Amino acid sequence: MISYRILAPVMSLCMLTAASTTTVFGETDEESKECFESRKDLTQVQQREIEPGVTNIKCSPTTGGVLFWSDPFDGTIPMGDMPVEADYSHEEAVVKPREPQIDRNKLLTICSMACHNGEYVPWPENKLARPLTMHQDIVPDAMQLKHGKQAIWCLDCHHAATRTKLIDNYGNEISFNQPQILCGKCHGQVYRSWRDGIHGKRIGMWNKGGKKRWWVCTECHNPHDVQQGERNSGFAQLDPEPAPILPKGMINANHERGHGEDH
Amino acid sequence: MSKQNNKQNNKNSPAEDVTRRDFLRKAGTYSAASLTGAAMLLAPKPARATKNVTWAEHFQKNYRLMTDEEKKEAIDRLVKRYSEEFGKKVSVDDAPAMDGVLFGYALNIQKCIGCRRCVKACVAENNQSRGDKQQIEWIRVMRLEKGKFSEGDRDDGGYPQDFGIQVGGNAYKPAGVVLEGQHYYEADKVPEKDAFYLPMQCMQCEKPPCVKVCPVRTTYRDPDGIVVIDYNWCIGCRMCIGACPYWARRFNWGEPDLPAADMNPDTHYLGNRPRMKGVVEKCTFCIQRTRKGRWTGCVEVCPVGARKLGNLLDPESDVRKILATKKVFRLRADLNTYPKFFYFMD
Amino acid sequence: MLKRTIAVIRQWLSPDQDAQYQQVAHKETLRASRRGFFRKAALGAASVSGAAGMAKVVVDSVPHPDQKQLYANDARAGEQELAEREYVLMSDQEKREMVQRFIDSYPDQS
Amino acid sequence: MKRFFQFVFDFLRAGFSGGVIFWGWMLLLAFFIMLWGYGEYVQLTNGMIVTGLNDQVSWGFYLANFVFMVGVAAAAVTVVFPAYVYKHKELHKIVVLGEMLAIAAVIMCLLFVTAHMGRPDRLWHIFPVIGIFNWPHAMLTWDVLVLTGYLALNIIGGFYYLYKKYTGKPVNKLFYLSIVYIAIVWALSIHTVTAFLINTMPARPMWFHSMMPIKFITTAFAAGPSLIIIVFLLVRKFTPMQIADEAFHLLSQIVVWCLGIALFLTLSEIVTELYPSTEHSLGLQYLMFGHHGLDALVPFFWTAMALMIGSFILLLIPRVRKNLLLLPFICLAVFVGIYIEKGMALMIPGVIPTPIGEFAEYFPTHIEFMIVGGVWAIGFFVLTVLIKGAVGVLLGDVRYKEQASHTVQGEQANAVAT
Repeated sequence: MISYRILAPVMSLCMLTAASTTTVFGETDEESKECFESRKDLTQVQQREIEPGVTNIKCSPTTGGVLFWSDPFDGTIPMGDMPVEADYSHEEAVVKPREPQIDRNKLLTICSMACHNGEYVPWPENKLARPLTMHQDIVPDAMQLKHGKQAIWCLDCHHAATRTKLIDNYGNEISFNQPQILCGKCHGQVYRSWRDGIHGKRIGMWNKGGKKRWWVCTECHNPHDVQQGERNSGFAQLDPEPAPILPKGMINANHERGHGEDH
Repeated sequence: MSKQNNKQNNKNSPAEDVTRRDFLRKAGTYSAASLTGAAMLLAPKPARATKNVTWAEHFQKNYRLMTDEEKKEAIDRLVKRYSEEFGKKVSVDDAPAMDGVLFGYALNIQKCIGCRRCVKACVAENNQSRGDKQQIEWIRVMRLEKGKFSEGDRDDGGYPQDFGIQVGGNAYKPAGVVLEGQHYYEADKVPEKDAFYLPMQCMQCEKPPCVKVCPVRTTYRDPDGIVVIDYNWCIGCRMCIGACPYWARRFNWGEPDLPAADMNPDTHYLGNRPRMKGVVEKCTFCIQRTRKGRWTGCVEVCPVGARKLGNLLDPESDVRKILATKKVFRLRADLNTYPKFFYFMD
Repeated sequence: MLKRTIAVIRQWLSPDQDAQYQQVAHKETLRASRRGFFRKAALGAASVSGAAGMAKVVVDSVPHPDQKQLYANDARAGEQELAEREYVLMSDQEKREMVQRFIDSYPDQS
Repeated sequence: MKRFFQFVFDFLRAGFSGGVIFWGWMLLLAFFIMLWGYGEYVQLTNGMIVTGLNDQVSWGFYLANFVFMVGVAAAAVTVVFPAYVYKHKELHKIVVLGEMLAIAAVIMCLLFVTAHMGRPDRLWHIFPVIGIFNWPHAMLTWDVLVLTGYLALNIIGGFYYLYKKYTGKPVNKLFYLSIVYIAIVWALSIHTVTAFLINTMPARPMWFHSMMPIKFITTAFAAGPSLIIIVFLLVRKFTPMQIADEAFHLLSQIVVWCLGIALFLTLSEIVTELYPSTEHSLGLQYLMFGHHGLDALVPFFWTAMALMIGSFILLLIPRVRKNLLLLPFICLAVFVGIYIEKGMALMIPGVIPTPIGEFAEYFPTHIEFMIVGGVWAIGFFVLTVLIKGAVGVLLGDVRYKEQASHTVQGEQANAVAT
């Protein structure tokens, strides 16, 4: 029994390494370009040719951000039901599944299988914060979680037993593909304006009744640090696209820098 | 021009000017050089959209006055020409305005992080000229500094200009929007802590001053509220550039530089079809998309979802909801052009 | 109601006096159980308010978390800045009228 | 009809005849006209990218010259008006020369506008019937109307008078005077409309004030007569045409008063803009003091002011004003000062900063200089020919003879010119 307890995680870890290495090699072999939609590294898209000379996306050569979707609904799944009646119930609403992004290489599945199986790491008894022995790398400030002004902690959102799922207040499982159900529990106002299309982002057809791809919370915000520190913009910093070329006759734009100082 | 010529001459001269002896002696070097030169010549060059303009195209009527047949002829001509020049199947749409639609645009100024992705996406979508010689961008993002004009600074620092006498208090407090910011900011990462950003583009005014000043009515307002330009009718007088209070119009100073590979083949006659030199162009709310029901390029790529487009006649649309519930302002509202581009705050 | 509250307080302050008072006032009509209930209620109320007060003192004495300050400083900074720049916000009426104007003039213009 | 062709032929013959100085002058002009041809060719083939213009500064050197030349064209009225309204005898004799100047100036205006256009090959779009003429909405269509109308009025009026003089028949006073009076009002209209062209755009606050038309007219009536004085002095020197001193005195008086009013208006504008110093004054501030190191226009502005104020003070002194040796140089100073002040110093800060506050500096390229210089050369070329022809007719040297042989006339004209 003891031996099995030790063996299982080791084996899983081997599986994990194998899985990750194969994907890494796979990527290099294809030599395809990977771009990000909104959050760098967490909203990745592969660029590929869909017709001769036409790619599914166009990417910025400088920052790698997606500039153009040939098909805005590429790789999406139906958004699923929402607890409240809203506009989208009359329209086709799709989302891009978050699981492949968060759970690239199926790591989370392995987590559940290997360690967080209730045996190797026992089920936590409550949601209180406690010192973490591992995973400080995943969420660096886990002990002073930026989200929720330190009133919440990992297991308020993450499922204690099923690591591939989130939970709501009642302990029901929520898919990573539908974080809005979880976020909406606290951020009701934002949730409502998101549902109305005022907050957040949708792409596809603007017209009433047209198909829309809805962007879910975690496609733009980092749930572990929504405010993003002192800048408090709600968004992680990105590389900006290059500035426009200076007009003819101008050597630099120094004249517009340093306003206020020389007054 | 002569400079450019000289440059080109210099580039070509090693292959042309060599004497026979030199040629024999340095054959190896030069053959390599000329091979690269030939490669450069053969390499796909930016297509010239006005290479094969026919007389028929040159003498066609103003788009608005064309009959349906004439429109079809004009579009067929363009499809043929563009497809040849860009080496791909180009479609030129002539979709008229949808019934019961009036486009309005809203931008959340608190959300904008100044990443300029909308600017580049617009270029990718709308076939603007790019490159070092002539870069046309329809969207301009301005970086405004926070806190430079705080109340305290004004009181203590006195008059910001060198001349004049400060008479105390807030005598200098400017009224309305002072668009004094950086157009050419180069940040490592955005958003910066001490800045916010103000993107600007064509506001599709209900009473567009640019339309009024056009001497040949090549630019006009379509029923869905989009101000469009018939590029084939524009005489390039640039009155509209002078009249636009939002600096939204751009001019093709030279032949547009549009690489065939990057060309977006999905075009509209009044929108993103390749332009020729000497005509004015501007944002059309991606008419080739919006008239088919799709969101504009800038709305789709904004990584923070700050941009919203909707039908002002539909009370359920995003824009109407924003107008109803948010704090909204317009730039230069005092000029009474009724811009349909709204900035809002949460 | 006020009388009764005062009675409760008196009762809590001096149970003996209270007894006298009660006797005088109500001629031994109050039963022991009822008296006990009042006493309990009084004690409960006092302890609750006391605890609340204590909690308030404790909470107030604790320095504000950084986050709160940050929020005050930064979350409103944008708004404040925008207000200082005096973007002229549209009033509700202005917005309504503008939209109405758009709607009214829709079919006419072209 | 034959008589009319004879007139055209004789007029041109008289215009194109002269001595060494004349041909040297014409050759010099021809050289610049060739440069113009080259510049136009380069600009037409490559687009306006060969100019220093860009989206920030989309109106530049061409339009600056255009605005100035409209003023010069309008200024012909300073000769015509006193001659006919106040029956000024001396000016009456030379009024046709003023009209010739107007013709040359309007031709220059049209060439400048053509050079400014991005697609001159589509110019026909603006013609009524075959194109669309957005009248009365677009101010530019008004400008086209008044300019072509003014050109027509001057050609008809001037050449009608010369033709009658040439044939020796009496002038139909009703016809001629009505043309003259219409032209007087029209001259004011061309400059007013040109002012409206740029001051009806709230997007450009520096131009957006109602003082623009009157300022245009006063500067035009200072710069125009200055040029006329110089031209008339040259005419007096190089042709047997008699122009009385009195005419110059009247013209120099017009110059000094209009210059004074122009300076006053400029001062008013500066005070009005700079006292409150709103963002609407950024253009003027840029012009006068530069903006964070961008100060290409600053020396030009102060030079122009110095020239204008200096010559104004000099012209106020009657003895200086009446000194016909000194006068042309002062007039040149006025002309140059106003050329700067009303040309580049008006056009460029109007578009800088852009409506959204961007500053950019503008430097005309050599192509622009070639074209502008060439158009000036064309203007002087036309003016020389017209004035020589007109002088010939006015002096009676060129006149219609039933059986005259052309050679005799030609020799006569030659004799006259040399």
